[in-house]
Amino acid sequence: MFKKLLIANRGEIAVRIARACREMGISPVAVYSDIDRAALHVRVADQAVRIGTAPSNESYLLIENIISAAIKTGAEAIHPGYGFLSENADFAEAVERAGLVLVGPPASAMRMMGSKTSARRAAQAAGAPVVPGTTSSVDSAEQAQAQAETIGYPVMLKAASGGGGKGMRLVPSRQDLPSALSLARNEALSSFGDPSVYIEKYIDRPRHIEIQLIGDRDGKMIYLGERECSLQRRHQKVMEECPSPLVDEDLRRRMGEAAVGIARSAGYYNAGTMEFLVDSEKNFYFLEMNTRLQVEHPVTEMVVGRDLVHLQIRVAAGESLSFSQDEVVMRGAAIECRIYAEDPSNGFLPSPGRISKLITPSGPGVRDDSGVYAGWDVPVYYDSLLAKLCVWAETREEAINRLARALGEYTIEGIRTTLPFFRAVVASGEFRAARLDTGFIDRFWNGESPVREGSDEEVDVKLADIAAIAALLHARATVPVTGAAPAGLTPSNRWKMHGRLPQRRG
Amino acid sequence: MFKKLLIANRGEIAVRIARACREMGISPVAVYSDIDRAALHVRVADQAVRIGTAPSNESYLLIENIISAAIKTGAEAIHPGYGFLSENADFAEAVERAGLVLVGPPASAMRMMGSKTSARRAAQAAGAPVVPGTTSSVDSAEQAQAQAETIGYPVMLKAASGGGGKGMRLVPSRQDLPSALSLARNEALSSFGDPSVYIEKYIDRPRHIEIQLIGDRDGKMIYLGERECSLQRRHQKVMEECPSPLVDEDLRRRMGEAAVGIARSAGYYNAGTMEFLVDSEKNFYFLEMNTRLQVEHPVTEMVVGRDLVHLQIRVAAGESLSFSQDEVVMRGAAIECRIYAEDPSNGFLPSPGRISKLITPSGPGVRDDSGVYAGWDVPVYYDSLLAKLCVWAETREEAINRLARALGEYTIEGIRTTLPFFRAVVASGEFRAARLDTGFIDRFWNGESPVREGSDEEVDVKLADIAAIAALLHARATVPVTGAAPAGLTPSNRWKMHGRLPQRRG
Amino acid sequence: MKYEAKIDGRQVAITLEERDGMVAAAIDNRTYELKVVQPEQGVYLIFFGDDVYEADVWGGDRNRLQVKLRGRLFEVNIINRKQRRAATDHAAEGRQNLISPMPGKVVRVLLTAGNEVEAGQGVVVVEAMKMQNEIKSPKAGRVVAVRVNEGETVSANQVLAVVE
Amino acid sequence: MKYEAKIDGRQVAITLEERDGMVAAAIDNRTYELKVVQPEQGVYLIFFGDDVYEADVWGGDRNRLQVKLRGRLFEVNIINRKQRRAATDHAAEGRQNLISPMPGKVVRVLLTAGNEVEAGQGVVVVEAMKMQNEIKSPKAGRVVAVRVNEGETVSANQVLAVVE
Repeated sequence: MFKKLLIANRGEIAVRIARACREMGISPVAVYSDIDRAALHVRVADQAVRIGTAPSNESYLLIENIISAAIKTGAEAIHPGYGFLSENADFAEAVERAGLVLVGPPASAMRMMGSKTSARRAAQAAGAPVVPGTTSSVDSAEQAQAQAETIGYPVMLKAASGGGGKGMRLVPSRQDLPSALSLARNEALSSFGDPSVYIEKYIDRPRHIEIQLIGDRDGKMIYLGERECSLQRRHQKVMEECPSPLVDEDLRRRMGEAAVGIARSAGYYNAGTMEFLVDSEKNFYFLEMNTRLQVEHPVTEMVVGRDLVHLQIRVAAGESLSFSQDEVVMRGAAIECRIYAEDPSNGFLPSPGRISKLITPSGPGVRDDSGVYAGWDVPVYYDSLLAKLCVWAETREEAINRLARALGEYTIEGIRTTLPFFRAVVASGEFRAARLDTGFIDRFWNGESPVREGSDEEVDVKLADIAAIAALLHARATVPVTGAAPAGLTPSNRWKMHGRLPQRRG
Repeated sequence: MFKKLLIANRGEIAVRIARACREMGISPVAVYSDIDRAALHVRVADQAVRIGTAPSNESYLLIENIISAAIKTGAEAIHPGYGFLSENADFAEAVERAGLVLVGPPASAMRMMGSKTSARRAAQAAGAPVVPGTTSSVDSAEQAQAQAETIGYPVMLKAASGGGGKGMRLVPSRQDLPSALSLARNEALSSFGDPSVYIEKYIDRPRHIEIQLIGDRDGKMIYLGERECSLQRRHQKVMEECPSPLVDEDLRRRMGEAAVGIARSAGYYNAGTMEFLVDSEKNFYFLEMNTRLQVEHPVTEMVVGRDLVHLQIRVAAGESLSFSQDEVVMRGAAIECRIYAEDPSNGFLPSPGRISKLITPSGPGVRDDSGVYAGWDVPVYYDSLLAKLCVWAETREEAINRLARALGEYTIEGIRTTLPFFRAVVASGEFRAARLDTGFIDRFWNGESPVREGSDEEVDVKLADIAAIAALLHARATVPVTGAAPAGLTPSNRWKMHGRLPQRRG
Repeated sequence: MKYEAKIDGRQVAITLEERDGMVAAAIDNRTYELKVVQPEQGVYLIFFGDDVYEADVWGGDRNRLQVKLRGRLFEVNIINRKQRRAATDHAAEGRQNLISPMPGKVVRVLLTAGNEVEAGQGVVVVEAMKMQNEIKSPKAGRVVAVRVNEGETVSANQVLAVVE
Repeated sequence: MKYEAKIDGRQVAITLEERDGMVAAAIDNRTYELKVVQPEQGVYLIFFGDDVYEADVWGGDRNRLQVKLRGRLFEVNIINRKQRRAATDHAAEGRQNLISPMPGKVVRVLLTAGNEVEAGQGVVVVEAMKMQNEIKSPKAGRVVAVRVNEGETVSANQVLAVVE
């Protein structure tokens, strides 16, 4: 096993990988940009190397700096996390050339499956169904319009090197194509260093379901169930489940075997995810492969009871998988919420800034994977994901109830987050009934608040009154009001204000 | 199902039950003593009723006040947690008389199994092996000495109504008996309102293993595996595991069936625990039954994947158990650490006071059940349990590694806690090798620090140096030193001190 | 003392007094007798009869306080006389500034001074946290001025353009 | 500046200087060039070459600072000249106070003034957090005075008895 591992990432995933390293007796090495000097992923590391300035193309995307950080510290392996260089085959090759081990697939498989266009060709060759669309990137608006004409509107534009909704646009009709293409290419370039975009048929109200794979270097490839990722906004996943409420044993086996078949034909090993669209008749179409760990991997871990990052590192170190497909047992249901620094009451606009208070939920069946802390200034330069809240329970219904409880406990102050949005989602009848599709959120959230399903008027008024009183007490205690008594609450003997946190001396 | 439930407890278990209520759509009602007005269990409730002053015999032990709080708020059921009134049959009867439901066993079974002496008789009658000892309480030192003579020293004194190590004393020889009896009777009276104490043969290096039971009112009784509770200090459990490293399938089945047999013969239902001593030849002896939820129930929940508090409440509401003995599947390994407000570097003396900072671990496989918060003043009046840290992993070894990781993350400042003690335990070879018995801690911990097993001298010196430098920086920044420059660190432009948490205005 | 406040946009009149360690409040015609303890900075544990409410309040600006209560988030503005006047002014027609709601980098300027603009039409694209956000005109009219250039870094609340 | 400190009881001499935003320290003969950032109150993120150490320091009293570092707890005392003298006095023989290490309630007084006492023998039993704790004599000798009664509430560091 490795003694030292460099984590070529930041935020929650870097912290999550560092935790795995600690648990495996491996010393974690962090890399950081100037603005991340006091970031949580640096605080939890044994060593930390500065690799550049804040913009990611001047730090976290600099292959050379990351590899020299690994060599300098004596790290034997590099875990790329997700995003940044995780699906960059040049990086994978550079790591290998430097005599280091990448915790991920071989560069060849990454190259084949990492580009969505060649992955589509590979899936077709392996006999898996694919969504109709172009198998190469489109460069001009004219070319795109011609292609879209044959596929039929609406179409999707997708970044060939992409993921996470970046560089992705829904195009309802011909006249929308030029501006959408331009935006998508810009985003793709800025996010992945590659402006290539391709076109796909848009499937109405599809389910987005993916299969988790893990394979060792001896050719053993196992599927670890599926994840339901249909709840998306701006084509970015916001909430994921395992198992999918739609998938039964038979569909799981068919999708799992298709996924294993595609991965095998690409000579794939380590962790990877095969994404499928599933239509209302339970037909599934290969969408793309993510040749890395997924953001939403914890829901699988909770249900199958195996640690994917541990497995990734073991496989990368040359160990064989110690279990067989038959030994993969799914138990209960898990749900993940991605807590973004975005303001759901204002069109989900980014909300960077200082976190003034942070209370994370805990107790039975709750897992929080966070990359931030109270006092941290969330930078404007990177993805807005702050933390992932995951819950597990015996059934989907109980998991939703637990999630509602945990979301109620979760407190992030100082910046706006998607917590209020998730609280509304778990209270919604449509979500509870598992009427999920990728259009759910646009129907459910009007840009400022949930489309109301009816609520108890009397309770609402009382709660609002108490909220107003609390706000007034706070305002009186902290900001003097023109014309108001300057003091805050006058403590009485019996009901005095319970002591505030004492200030440190000095 | 109940709409409203009163929780007749405080601290972590009250919070844990309130969480279950929220998850089940039940409104949780708290009770509190004057000193607990701002306690966490009040903060998480929908309603809260003051039931008296700080000493527990003037509040949490007052049956009448608790029942009138339930009636006043319209609660339909009462969950007693553990400790306090949880094993008090008079309370159980009073609850029933008031037309309320106790989340627990019937008073009759509680009475039979709750007294250790009558429970021993019941177990003997059900054909289960018991530890040699008296079946009735001893009142005078002379009587006790006579009984001990026939059993043979060393003997144990145990409170008949007891639990949690209170009123329990190891007596090595005849002359130690009078003072030990007096202390044990005092503690028993103060903790349980009953000074009765009985004598039992002391089994050398025994394993303390218990079987978790759950039964419904239709007579279905199921065992949910065992817990290893051998790590004790002052006869109080400090660390528990599920499964026990000692127990194989056969022993589990035999102990489980014995436990079910005893409980059935007592007409028991709801959750309960049958405690056994297991000697080095894997002979097991019935020790006592806890007719309530155990502190350490989470390790069972994590391994069997079922929520014991949910089950308790469902059974109390008259629901039948929805699963069979065959459907109980154990997966992986879980370990619990009881974080007490005690100073391990000073003989585990109690350490009440204000918690100035609290960082709880999270991430994969970690569960924290806490009853405190940053700013809370831990009172001197109650048990010193602050929180329970539990971890789950695929194997015991991985669980220990994860526990070490989580203990490293856990930070409680302002008071002393048992965290440093647990960090030493998980690093010890004896613990890793599962050489557990109830004498482990006395051998392992010399009263101030672990009995060292050897460590890396050079690393230790470097860490100590860094610690001293950090302390000095802190002291310079917060307390001026005679003769030293008054200022703290002078921030430079590039490596300036990263911003502290801003104070709220006002 | 008398106050006016907006709770999630709904305006109310509040009277609040303390006596004998109790808080007496009236909101419109609803009255409350409360006991309050403060377990932490910014946290108010409010006892109302047998009910207990934990309210977590943040936002240094009294015009936009966030209150978390029973797992719900309320936005409360405490209004004083000056703000009432300002609020009236704000509703006025005429020139309006196009404000960047967050810090970021201008990646594209879509319209220039003199262009006609429709309500909701994008004027400037600001990238922040790897997202490109079209900052849209609040009204139909004409772009009077664009105050930023492509590639420029902007701060929160910076004026990007003026429309009338 | 020069300091003396005890780390887990081991005494060291420390020199610490800041220049150009770096911290230069020497402990006995070991030298350290460090960069330090402070992510939170009381937390020091210390960069030493490629190594990074997060140290969490607490304890208002500089005589007993707790430092959590890499999952280990160190106790550090910063010593100044006055304390050095006091430390010398402390080692002196003679009368010693029996101190309650925590607040609690006296449940039993085991010895009275005039009784002989052995080192480690219990003198008073103090109950706190539901535990009965025998407070033991630090030395063999004689009980000079018992300062508390059964049933009495005591605070931390209160003198329970005097032995000589």
